Amino acid sequence: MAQTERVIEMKGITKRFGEFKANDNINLNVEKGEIHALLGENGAGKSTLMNILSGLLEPTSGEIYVNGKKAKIDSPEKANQLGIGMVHQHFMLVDKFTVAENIMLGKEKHNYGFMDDEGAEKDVKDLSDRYGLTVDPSARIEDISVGMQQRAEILKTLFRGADILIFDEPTGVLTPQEIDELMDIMKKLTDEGKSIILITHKLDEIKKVADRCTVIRRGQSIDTVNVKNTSQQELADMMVGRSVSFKVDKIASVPQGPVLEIKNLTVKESRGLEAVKNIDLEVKAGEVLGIAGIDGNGQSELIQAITGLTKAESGTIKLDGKDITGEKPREVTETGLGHIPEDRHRHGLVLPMKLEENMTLQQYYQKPFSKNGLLNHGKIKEFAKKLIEEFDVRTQSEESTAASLSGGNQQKAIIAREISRNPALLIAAQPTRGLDVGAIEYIHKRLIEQRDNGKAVLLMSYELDEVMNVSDRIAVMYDGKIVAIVRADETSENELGLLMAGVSLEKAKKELAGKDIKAGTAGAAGAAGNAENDGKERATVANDETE
Amino acid sequence: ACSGEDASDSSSEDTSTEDTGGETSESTDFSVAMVTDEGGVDDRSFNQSAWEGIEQWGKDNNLDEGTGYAYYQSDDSSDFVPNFNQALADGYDIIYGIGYLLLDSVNQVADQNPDQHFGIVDDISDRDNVVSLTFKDHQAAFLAGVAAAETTETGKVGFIGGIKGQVIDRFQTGFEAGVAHADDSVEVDVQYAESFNDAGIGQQIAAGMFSNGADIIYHAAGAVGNGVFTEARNRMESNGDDQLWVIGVDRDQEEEGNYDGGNLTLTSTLKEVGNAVVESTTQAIDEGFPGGETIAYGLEKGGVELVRGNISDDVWSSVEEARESVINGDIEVPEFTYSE
Amino acid sequence: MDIVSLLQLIVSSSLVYAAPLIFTALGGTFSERSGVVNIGLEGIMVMGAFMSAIFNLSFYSTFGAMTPWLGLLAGGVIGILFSLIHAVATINLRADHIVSGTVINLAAPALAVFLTRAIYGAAQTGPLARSFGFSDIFLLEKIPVIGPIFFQNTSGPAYLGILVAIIAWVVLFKTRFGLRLRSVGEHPHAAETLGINVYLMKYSGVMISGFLGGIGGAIQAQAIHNEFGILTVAGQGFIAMAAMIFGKWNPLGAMGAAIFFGFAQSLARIGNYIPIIQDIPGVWLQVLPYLLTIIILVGVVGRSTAPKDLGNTFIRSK
Amino acid sequence: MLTTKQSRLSALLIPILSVLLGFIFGALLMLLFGYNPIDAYQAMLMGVFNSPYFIGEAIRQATVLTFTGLGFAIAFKAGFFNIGIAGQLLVGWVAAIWVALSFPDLPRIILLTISIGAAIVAGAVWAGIAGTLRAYFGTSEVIVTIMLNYTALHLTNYIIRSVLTTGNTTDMVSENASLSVGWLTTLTQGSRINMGLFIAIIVVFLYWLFMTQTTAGFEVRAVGLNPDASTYAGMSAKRNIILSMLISGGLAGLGGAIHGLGTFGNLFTQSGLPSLGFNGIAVALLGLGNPVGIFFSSILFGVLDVGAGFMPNRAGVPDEMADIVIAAIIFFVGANYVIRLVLDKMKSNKTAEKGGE
Ligand SMILES: Nc1ncnc2c1ncn2[C@@H]1O[C@H](COP(=O)(O)OP(=O)(O)OP(=O)(O)O)[C@@H](O)[C@H]1O
Ligand SMILES: Nc1ncnc2c1ncn2[C@@H]1O[C@H](COP(=O)(O)OP(=O)(O)OP(=O)(O)O)[C@@H](O)[C@H]1O
Ligand SMILES: [Mg+2]
Ligand SMILES: [Mg+2]
Repeated sequence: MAQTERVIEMKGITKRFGEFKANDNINLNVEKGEIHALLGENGAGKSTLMNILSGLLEPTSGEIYVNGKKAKIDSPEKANQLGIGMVHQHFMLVDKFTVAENIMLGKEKHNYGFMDDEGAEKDVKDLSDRYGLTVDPSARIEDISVGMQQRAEILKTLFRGADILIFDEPTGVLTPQEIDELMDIMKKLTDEGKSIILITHKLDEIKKVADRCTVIRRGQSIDTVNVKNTSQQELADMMVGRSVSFKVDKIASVPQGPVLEIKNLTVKESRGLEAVKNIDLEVKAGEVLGIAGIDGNGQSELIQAITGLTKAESGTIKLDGKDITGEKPREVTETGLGHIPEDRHRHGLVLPMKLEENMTLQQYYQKPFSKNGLLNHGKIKEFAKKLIEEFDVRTQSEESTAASLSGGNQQKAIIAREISRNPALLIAAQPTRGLDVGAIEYIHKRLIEQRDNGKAVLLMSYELDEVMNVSDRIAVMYDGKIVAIVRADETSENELGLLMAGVSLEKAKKELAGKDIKAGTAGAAGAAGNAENDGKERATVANDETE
Repeated sequence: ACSGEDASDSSSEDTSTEDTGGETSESTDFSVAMVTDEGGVDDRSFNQSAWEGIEQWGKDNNLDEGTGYAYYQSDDSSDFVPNFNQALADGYDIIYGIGYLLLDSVNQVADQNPDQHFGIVDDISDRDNVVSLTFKDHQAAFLAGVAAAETTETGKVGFIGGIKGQVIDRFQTGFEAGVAHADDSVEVDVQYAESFNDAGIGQQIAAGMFSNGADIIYHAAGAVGNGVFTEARNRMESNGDDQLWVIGVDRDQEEEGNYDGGNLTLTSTLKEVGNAVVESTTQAIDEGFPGGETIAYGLEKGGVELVRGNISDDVWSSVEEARESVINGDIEVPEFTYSE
Repeated sequence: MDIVSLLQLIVSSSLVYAAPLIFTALGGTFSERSGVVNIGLEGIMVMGAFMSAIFNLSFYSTFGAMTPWLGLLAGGVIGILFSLIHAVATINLRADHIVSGTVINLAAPALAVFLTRAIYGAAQTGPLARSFGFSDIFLLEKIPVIGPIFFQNTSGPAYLGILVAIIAWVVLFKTRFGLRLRSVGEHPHAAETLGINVYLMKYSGVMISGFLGGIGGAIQAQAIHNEFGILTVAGQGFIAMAAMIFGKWNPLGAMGAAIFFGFAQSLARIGNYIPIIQDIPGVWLQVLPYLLTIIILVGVVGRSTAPKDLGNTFIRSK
Repeated sequence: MLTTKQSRLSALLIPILSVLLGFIFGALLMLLFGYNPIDAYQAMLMGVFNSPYFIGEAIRQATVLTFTGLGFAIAFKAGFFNIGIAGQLLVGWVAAIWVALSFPDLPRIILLTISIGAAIVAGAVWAGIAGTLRAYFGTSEVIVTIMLNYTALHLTNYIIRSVLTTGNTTDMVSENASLSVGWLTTLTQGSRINMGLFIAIIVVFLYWLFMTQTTAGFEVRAVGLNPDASTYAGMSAKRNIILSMLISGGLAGLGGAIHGLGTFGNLFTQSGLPSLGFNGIAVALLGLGNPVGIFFSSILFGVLDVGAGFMPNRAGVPDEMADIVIAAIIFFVGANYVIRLVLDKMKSNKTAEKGGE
């Protein structure tokens, strides 16, 4: 490694937003052919640093060297020219355009200004074949899976001849299978001599693919370490700045009577196809039921039907003994449902409204927040302040807009709102997407606490880690059906992976028994598994309470 | 002021101002103002005609604009009453409201200011301090009808009204009566645009009428008429063999009728609001204010008129004949058909 | 009236009415495809009508029969200049698009009449020197039956509009420029990261809308009103905006909607010569174009989706 | 606390500076064309403020604009562009006059209540059509309200001629349907200022109360800002779309009643849509959507509108100038980002100076 060349050298980068220093004298070196991880808590300044490198932001001070030469990267265009490409955390894709159009945009293939669609699609096809990044060049972005969208994003940078690729939290939106594919792709790219900077909160991913890791804390670079010689524990400690060694204890659950009873439920999705097919499901008080499955197997529709956002085609849903089939969201909520939606910006919050208003979004019309249709602003404020305190939501004030909070804190606000109503059933859909370890652990703790208080929790997540750690029982969905319900402490990621791929339970058990666990990466199912790291080594961090 | 020339030119040779000019040139202490309707003072219609009359009268009497004579422009119907009050504050002796739209406003300020003299054009007020100046538009329209009926080759003529109502109804009634008087086999195709603004609608209606065989259209529809002229012009320019005509309204619309190869404005009916306003002013100065009276200006008083335009000699003599009959009362031109 | 002349009448009077709307709706399409809402179309039309009238009166002696066609350019150019106010306000000064459009609509009639007074001493220009007249469409007019109905003695500007609509469709959906323009209306930040000059694209969209809207106004003045005054453009800009939405922000759709609107108006005015329609009471015929538009929109067209980033202010990261 | 006070100050400062800049822009334009801006503004302002009558008229105009402005604002807050205020005002006007003419002898309080009530209902229904189509079919409210504007115009003219009278102008309503208030009329020397002013003040208060203090207003705001999240939180987006359009149209209809009964006392055929509708958009924008702000910007518009009438005769300046000034003011309101930027810069310079000392 000593003889490798430095492709990127960022020296003393400082970036101020007003008074606030998002990056404070950060140094970062990336070598040719390596995967360099960037680790840090939410808001540590990772995205900011990478936006500077990709020409979207201008540093307040500091220097950047690309391939040994000093560079002034003042536009994304310039970054492109220098061979730097970024795959953004929130995809930068035009939904209505085709994959090929998105990839070509700005460097279009054309004859005298007229688009050469066929030529473009062929070029994209060639490129995708070369790197094994399967995409359908003529498909529209809005019609394809998140994984394919991401591959399109990667192709976009490769198409521009990028040698240095930046991935900002690429796995947050992917299914286990897709994550595995991505890891392979990254490896392949570095084999071709490209360098990769990988931002992620998932330590296991760093361990798996990265060569070196730079840790950033509160805008400062703490250290750059060799991943091979550093344990996940050590990485987590460095990231948070103190020793974090404990894990939330989960006592065995004491399930009681059923809170949610679903019988013969069939739900159609927006295009009229059956997305949930004749499902039976029961969630008991005092248990966390996890729903595992690859995105698009009916999980979202199932939740929408329970919450009253979509009408069930047939079947019945009972909540706390009351038939809520066909009821409106409000009736369902009042019957005893809390709901942490998948997309917090779109469904969870009214971003331009005050935090205090968001905190009472489900209760503003009830006493004591209002009486005879008139709001009681004092009570609302009081309530919001209490929740902010209790759930440690970091904000300037309860009058700040929800938009001004960081993603993690926005999520905490939603969780505070939903848990505080003490619902009989709490549905948590992807509750920790994009959050750092500290925040994740905090949220998991609250979910389990809810369970321990005798409430039912329905957890939907695409991350097997999460499902396995938090749930008591796991229902696996495949093609709109529940293919199996297993106990979390009796299953393995590999078994779940097979189930998620549609393999029946007996078959999966047979297959796993017959094979060495370590080899279990066959097919789609194996994607979910990570044998070297079977979930036990997870670094678990207490809620970050400093300052 | 029987000649139908462009009003601004005709003012220098205006005969009616001569009548008053000599006698009243000393009375510089008398002042006159007018309040326009939404069309504004240069609407090339009755507001403009009224203003040109007043302006000429003021100049003839050596008055200054702003003290001796003035106009107050209304952009909106809610401006009417404030404009009257502004004129009142500025101290004019007679304040005219131009157009029937101002009737209610005139009545209102007349009640509040019983000692002030007002005038209303095109409608009748029953207040004692208001003189009402009405126009026998139906008489001019009658002559237009005669001219149209005598000129048509197809036996079909058209009438396009703006927004339906009493005032335009008078035009329609007179025109239809004129046509029937001259030749009762001639059909009249009557349509309303329900707009005074949208020339596009005027053009569409005119296209329909022409295609349906009419060769002369009389419009009483303000700016909608522009579209009527446009359609006629387009047709004449693409096929000049079949002569089409348009009859203008309120002022001489000869200019609008110019096309490559001639002029298609057959004639125009005039409404000499300027004459009427000046006449009633003169009467007020000479004989006292004719408060509470209604003065109807018809052909006989030069209040309405039909210009010669492009009317052929033969037809013109029929028109002259009809005019005589109307003036001496042999023909009673009906005013309204409105009954439903 | 025989069926052929009735059809010819309906076609030509639909097109006459539609011509200004086609251009203006196309203009709106470009602006909104680049993400800038343009309710200022009405004001832009006013300025286009005003300028073309001045041009027509001033240059007839120089250009003769070509004058109205060149007048379109004059209207288009002033439209561009006026639309720059909207562009600067919404793109650089981060004004709300509705606010800025309202400014255009308030300022244009006042300014145009103010200037007309300054130049002509009256609130209207008086008849123009030369209007468009009818056109026969080259060669197509010779086709039997179809020729007389569609291509003889008809509105030249409308056919130009149809041609421009096709060109606009090609530009928007088949060229590099169009792709970039649309990308800016859908996801400007994505476009920015790919090195596309977002501001330039948005300026282009707004300025094209100024150009086409100005032409729309110029047609209104030179093909229909034959003068400029405060009544020359009275609501056509809003109808054009409706046509743009009706046409789902697609140039061909916008054109179709504009022609549909001309057709509905024509049906209402010519209805008296058509059996059955004859018997419908007048007031219903008058409101027919408007109600028909609503009904078709609800029943047939359904919901239309605007460009995703429409109406938002693009703020460059830095 | 300090920050909210400061932001409140700058919220005031922006319209004020915009108005100033608008006047300055108008002055420059006048100079360019050889007019004397001082004379023009003097004529405008003195014309109004030197006479109780014209103050009364300006307030009367402002009263109606308050309703149309609030009407536009509430739809805007809920995420809709109600371009149909003019048509809704017109149907309100028709309804008020129709009812007033139909029952001329009812006691004043009852007659006024049902006339105004009818106007509110009429305006609400007219806008409600657009709201309902939007809620259930996703039909663009922009198109529907534009189309309904013209429909209202034609229907109004038809009703006047064929139902209410045979001419172009209806009879005057009876004394019992008059909105005039004796002492106000006397105070303003006979202007048409009327009890609409008090209704406007009450409505401004109710609007504020509704939007900030009620659960229904909370829902309207939330749905306007994020319909998806609001649906998740159990609010009905459909209901709120329709509700906000109903209120919007109801306010416009109320404006129509005040205009019809207060300004004119009758109804007449219209050749175009009332400009009060479109000016309501401008008023709402200048008032930054705040009810009190809308009230004051209505007054400014009233003064400019009535004062403009004095410019041609007293200063020789065409009254179109007033509209240009209004447009310029709205422009600066819209471009307040720049004003803010300059203000911030001045502020930070100041604090820097202070810090240096
Ligand atoms: N445009 C901006 N203006 C002001 N502050 C900003 C801006 N962008 C980022 N920040 C602040 O800078 C800090 C670093 O943000 P950044 O997005 O780089 O964090 P991150 O490490 O990527 O976090 P995450 O893990 O959540 O993605 C945050 O505190 C954020 O609030
Ligand atoms: N223009 C800005 N002004 C102030 N703060 C900003 C600005 N832009 C972004 N931020 C802040 O930057 C932080 C990071 O933003 P970002 O969108 O990356 O959120 P995040 O924490 O990464 O959440 P998520 O991962 O869910 O997207 C947030 O705290 C946000 O408030
Ligand atoms: Mg980030
Ligand atoms: Mg993040």
